[in-house]
Amino acid sequence: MTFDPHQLRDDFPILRRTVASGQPLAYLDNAASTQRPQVVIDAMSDCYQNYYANVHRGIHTLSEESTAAYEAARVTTQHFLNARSSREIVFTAGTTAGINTVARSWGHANVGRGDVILVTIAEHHANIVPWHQLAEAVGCRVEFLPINQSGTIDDSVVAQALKTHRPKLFAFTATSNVLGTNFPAQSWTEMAHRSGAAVLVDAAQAAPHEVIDVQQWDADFVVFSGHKVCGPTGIGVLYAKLEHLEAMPAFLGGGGMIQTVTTEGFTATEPPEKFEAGTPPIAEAIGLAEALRYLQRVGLDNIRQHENALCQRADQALRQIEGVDVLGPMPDLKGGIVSFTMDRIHAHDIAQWLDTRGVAVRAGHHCAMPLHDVLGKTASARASFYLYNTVEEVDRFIEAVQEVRKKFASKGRRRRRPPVTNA
Amino acid sequence: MTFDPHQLRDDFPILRRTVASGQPLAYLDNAASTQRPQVVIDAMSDCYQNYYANVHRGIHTLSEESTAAYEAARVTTQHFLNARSSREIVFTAGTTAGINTVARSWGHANVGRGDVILVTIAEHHANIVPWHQLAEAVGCRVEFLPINQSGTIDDSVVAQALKTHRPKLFAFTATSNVLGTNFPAQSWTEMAHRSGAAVLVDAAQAAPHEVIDVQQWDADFVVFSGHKVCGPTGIGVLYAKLEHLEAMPAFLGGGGMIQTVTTEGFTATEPPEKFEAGTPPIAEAIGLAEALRYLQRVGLDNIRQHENALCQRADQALRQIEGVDVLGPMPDLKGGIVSFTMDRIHAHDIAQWLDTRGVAVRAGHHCAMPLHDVLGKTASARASFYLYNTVEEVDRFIEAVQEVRKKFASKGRRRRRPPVTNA
Amino acid sequence: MANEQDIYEEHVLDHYEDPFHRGPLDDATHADEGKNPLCGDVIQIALKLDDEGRIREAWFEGEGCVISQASASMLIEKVEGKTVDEVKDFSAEEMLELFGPKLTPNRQKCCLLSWRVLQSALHSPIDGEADADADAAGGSPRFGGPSLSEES
Amino acid sequence: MANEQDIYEEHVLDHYEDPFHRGPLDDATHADEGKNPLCGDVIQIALKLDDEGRIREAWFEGEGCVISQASASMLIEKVEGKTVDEVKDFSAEEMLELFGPKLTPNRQKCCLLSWRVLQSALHSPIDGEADADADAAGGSPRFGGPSLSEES
Ligand SMILES: Cc1ncc(COP(=O)(O)O)c(C=O)c1O
Ligand SMILES: Cc1ncc(COP(=O)(O)O)c(C=O)c1O
Repeated sequence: MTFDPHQLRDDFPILRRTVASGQPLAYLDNAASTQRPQVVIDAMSDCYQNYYANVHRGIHTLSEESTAAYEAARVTTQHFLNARSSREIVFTAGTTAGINTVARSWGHANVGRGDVILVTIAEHHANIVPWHQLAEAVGCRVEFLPINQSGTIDDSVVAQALKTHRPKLFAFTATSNVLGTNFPAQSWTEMAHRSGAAVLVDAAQAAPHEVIDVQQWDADFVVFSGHKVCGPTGIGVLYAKLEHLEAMPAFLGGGGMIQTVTTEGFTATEPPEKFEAGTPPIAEAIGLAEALRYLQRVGLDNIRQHENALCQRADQALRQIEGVDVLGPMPDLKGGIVSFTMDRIHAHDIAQWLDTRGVAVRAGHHCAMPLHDVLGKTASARASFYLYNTVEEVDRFIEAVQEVRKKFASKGRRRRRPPVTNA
Repeated sequence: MTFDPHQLRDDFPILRRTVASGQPLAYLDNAASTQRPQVVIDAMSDCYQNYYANVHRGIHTLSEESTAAYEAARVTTQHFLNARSSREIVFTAGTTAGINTVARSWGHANVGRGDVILVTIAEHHANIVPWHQLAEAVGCRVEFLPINQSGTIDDSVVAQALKTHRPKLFAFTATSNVLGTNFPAQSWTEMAHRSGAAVLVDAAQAAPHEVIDVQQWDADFVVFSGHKVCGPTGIGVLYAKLEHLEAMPAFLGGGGMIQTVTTEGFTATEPPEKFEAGTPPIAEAIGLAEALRYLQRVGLDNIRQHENALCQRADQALRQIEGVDVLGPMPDLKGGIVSFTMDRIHAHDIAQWLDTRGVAVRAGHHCAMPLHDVLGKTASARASFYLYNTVEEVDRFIEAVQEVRKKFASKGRRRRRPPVTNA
Repeated sequence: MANEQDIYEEHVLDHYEDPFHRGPLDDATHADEGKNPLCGDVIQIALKLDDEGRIREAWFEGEGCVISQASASMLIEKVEGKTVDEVKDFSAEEMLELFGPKLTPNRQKCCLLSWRVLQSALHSPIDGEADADADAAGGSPRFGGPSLSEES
Repeated sequence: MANEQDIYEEHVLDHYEDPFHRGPLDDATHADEGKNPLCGDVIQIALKLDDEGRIREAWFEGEGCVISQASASMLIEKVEGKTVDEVKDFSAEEMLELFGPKLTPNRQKCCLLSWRVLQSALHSPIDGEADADADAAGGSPRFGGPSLSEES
């Protein structure tokens, strides 16, 4: 299958629309959330229209069928990550829910006063706040790896921090959602394991764009979200090594995660159900599996290459615009994300103006306040690419940014006196 | 609008199908999960096809549109429950997630060693296990209100328990998912408040079937699930009085629930966002709002009346079948749920046989093991009705139960000798 | 999908009503018990092994659905006289075949309950600790399909 | 939906580039500061109230997007000379009207930031505690639309 983004666009109904200003949509906000191909929407509709029932628990035809589809989605996810067993796949509400599960269950059981959780300064709040909460609860500390001038982190800095802090857990993102930097999941995991730390990889920005092999990474925990891989909202995946899931105490309590309940107490069942209390996101799991199959058909290597080409083009053009400061490393060290600021122009004004041109980008701190603090920025604008974006869209983006400069440049404007009122 | 279940059935595509045996589907498993009308499926597809983006956080057209739709869903839910403010509506992953949020956030902040959480013996595991977990964490006790012979609980028993235990929280279901018993949410809440207890009402089985007015109930917390009100999986609602949401510590940590994050710590934002860490179930909220509007168009009073008529018919007919034991109170005291057992025939064999006749019922402990323990049953079969069920379906159900008796009655059968093998 | 009408074929109901070796075994050398939380099925199996590792006698007791009880009867009838190694080699697939009617994944759990208990009973001598390798396997062997979670 | 091109009409950019009373106010009697976590906008407002409860002087400082800064300039220009009661009566809707171009809900937060800060500044005398009724209202008045949560 040859990779043609123009052709792939046909799979995504939303890409045909125009925005408020009447311009055709150029959706460059994929790091916040991706769009869905019709096959994913259809898979969920099909479930609801043809075989939906609650899972696991019934023996009538519909329940058997939906249970089979739900469990097949687990197996699809297992294969997507190359996990050893489908029992290592826990469906959660999203990346955030997954990390919180690890913090509350594994964290409370394994981390104590004075222990250290090591993260990078480039983490999304989802991989910071749960550790702050753990610190509040058990008295551990959260230590942050700094980034260097070029927006990356040297292995030697990681090695030194592992040696100094002897962390219980090293939790890092495989791809920064602001800088786009790819951190080396496999080698950092190996380093961490050698120093005795467990490893959580936040793959929210990696899963959409690269082949993940959790056995090769060897990380203890890997999390990602459905809505960032062309799948539905309301679902995410927590991969954990089976030995962890078996040893960890249950997190949320309720139906589905128990073996027995009495008036005196309860016993938890086996993973993965142990961590799936309540009616799970059934249609969402089925939609997610369809999305993963779609990405595999298109080919994650193709996607990565394509995005990188777009990123290169955008990066180079942006650097030529006066007053633009591109954050993070050069394109060869990052995924399809370009964040930037413009001298004396607020990121939100950039995004707002781009919207008039049909170009959808994010602006703000992108849930990465500590990173923006060290970069000395309150906010940045971010364009993020995906399989359906085109060279033409990148060019429209660049053109609109050039307009921004002209529009907001100081022109010696004078405020007009207000009309005199008689009040 | 006159209420006609035959006509309403046309709204639900799945009801046209047949089951494995070739018989047309009679879906009587509504207490486990309901089906969705096409308008709900369409509302979600429409979101994904026409205006989806991540919410709250972007200023481009799609993000503005999906934020507006997401917040409109919150307002629809507010009105459905007659809450004072949409800020009292927290979208969660389901009833189970809602109760766990209260247990972990409000519970950890307000309940201590020796304190009591009062529940009924008829609770779903979702309203038992989180309190057992709280007990483990903080040293409180969970006390259970017993049911009487007729499957209800006298007010005097509630009053006595409130006096004896002085619970911090009284958590009860508005409708038992096994017995069908309706517990009086408003008067029990008043009694509990007078004795100084906060109140959580599990409305998972009430919200689909009756008009709920949280201001009239005056309960502190009310929870329900999307998938039981013709809405999608992956979403539920936690209503809490604003004063509680403001005072409660945050639960899950991540993006969206913070005001600021630094390397040192974080501050939480205002409710409801404070309790919606991470990308929320966006399409699901939009689907849920459509489902609530659908139910309101049909009329919850109509639904309740209709179900009760079906329940009466089923109840009466079942009681005439030899060996059948109907659990719970007489139909006038309950919602559209009939659970029963048959002498010497396992509930799963009943359900399996009924499936051959196209009749989908549940069998098991229905996530209510403590209740089955006091009833002296390991499992029961349950038929539960909804707006699209018909008198004809009830009759098919009864006929199939009669067949079960014949099929599994002792007939003096003899095991045949196995063929002699030469191994 | 299986046609469930066939599940309750006469052969199955015969075993249900007239089970093989249902009852206690006083001089058992090995025994174990298991539950299927899905149905609340319970099966106890008691074995008398001789010195050559052969099952001289096998009995079961239990409560539950037709499938769990009838399949237990079939299994017990089948394994009497077999060696421990032969029983260990007897796979979940063979158990499902022995039962006969095709089962949906949920009902397979009912059918495999006695098979699961038999496998762990082999590792559970009556006065003594469980074998090391049974412990390593988490007490009971695993099989495919959704795991044994509860229903609602 | 608003046509965003209009948001940046000349009138707005004029206020942005040549703001009214942007700077410190040395002898302020009331002051407060507020943030819009959505944009990272910051606005400080300092007031000098006279004995009759009239705003003699109003100044603002801040940083942020065009909308937050231009709207602050417009508001400060508008309220100088008004009484405290008049300012309290000045609603969020009137603020949006004063700004002019129609704003989407998210950008309304930017526009209403200075209005919010002004309202709370009225309750924040410079040497003294915040008024009781401001405390009761949670420090700052609420307005419609999605609350001020962060973005990503
Ligand atoms: C009374 C009651 N409470 C709680 C639940 C749990 O709801 P969910 O599985 O949607 O979290 C259910 C349904 O299973 C229920 O019937
Ligand atoms: C790196 C990273 N981690 C975590 C998250 C949180 O994901 P979610 O909001 O789906 O829980 C995001 C996306 O917002 C992200 O980019």
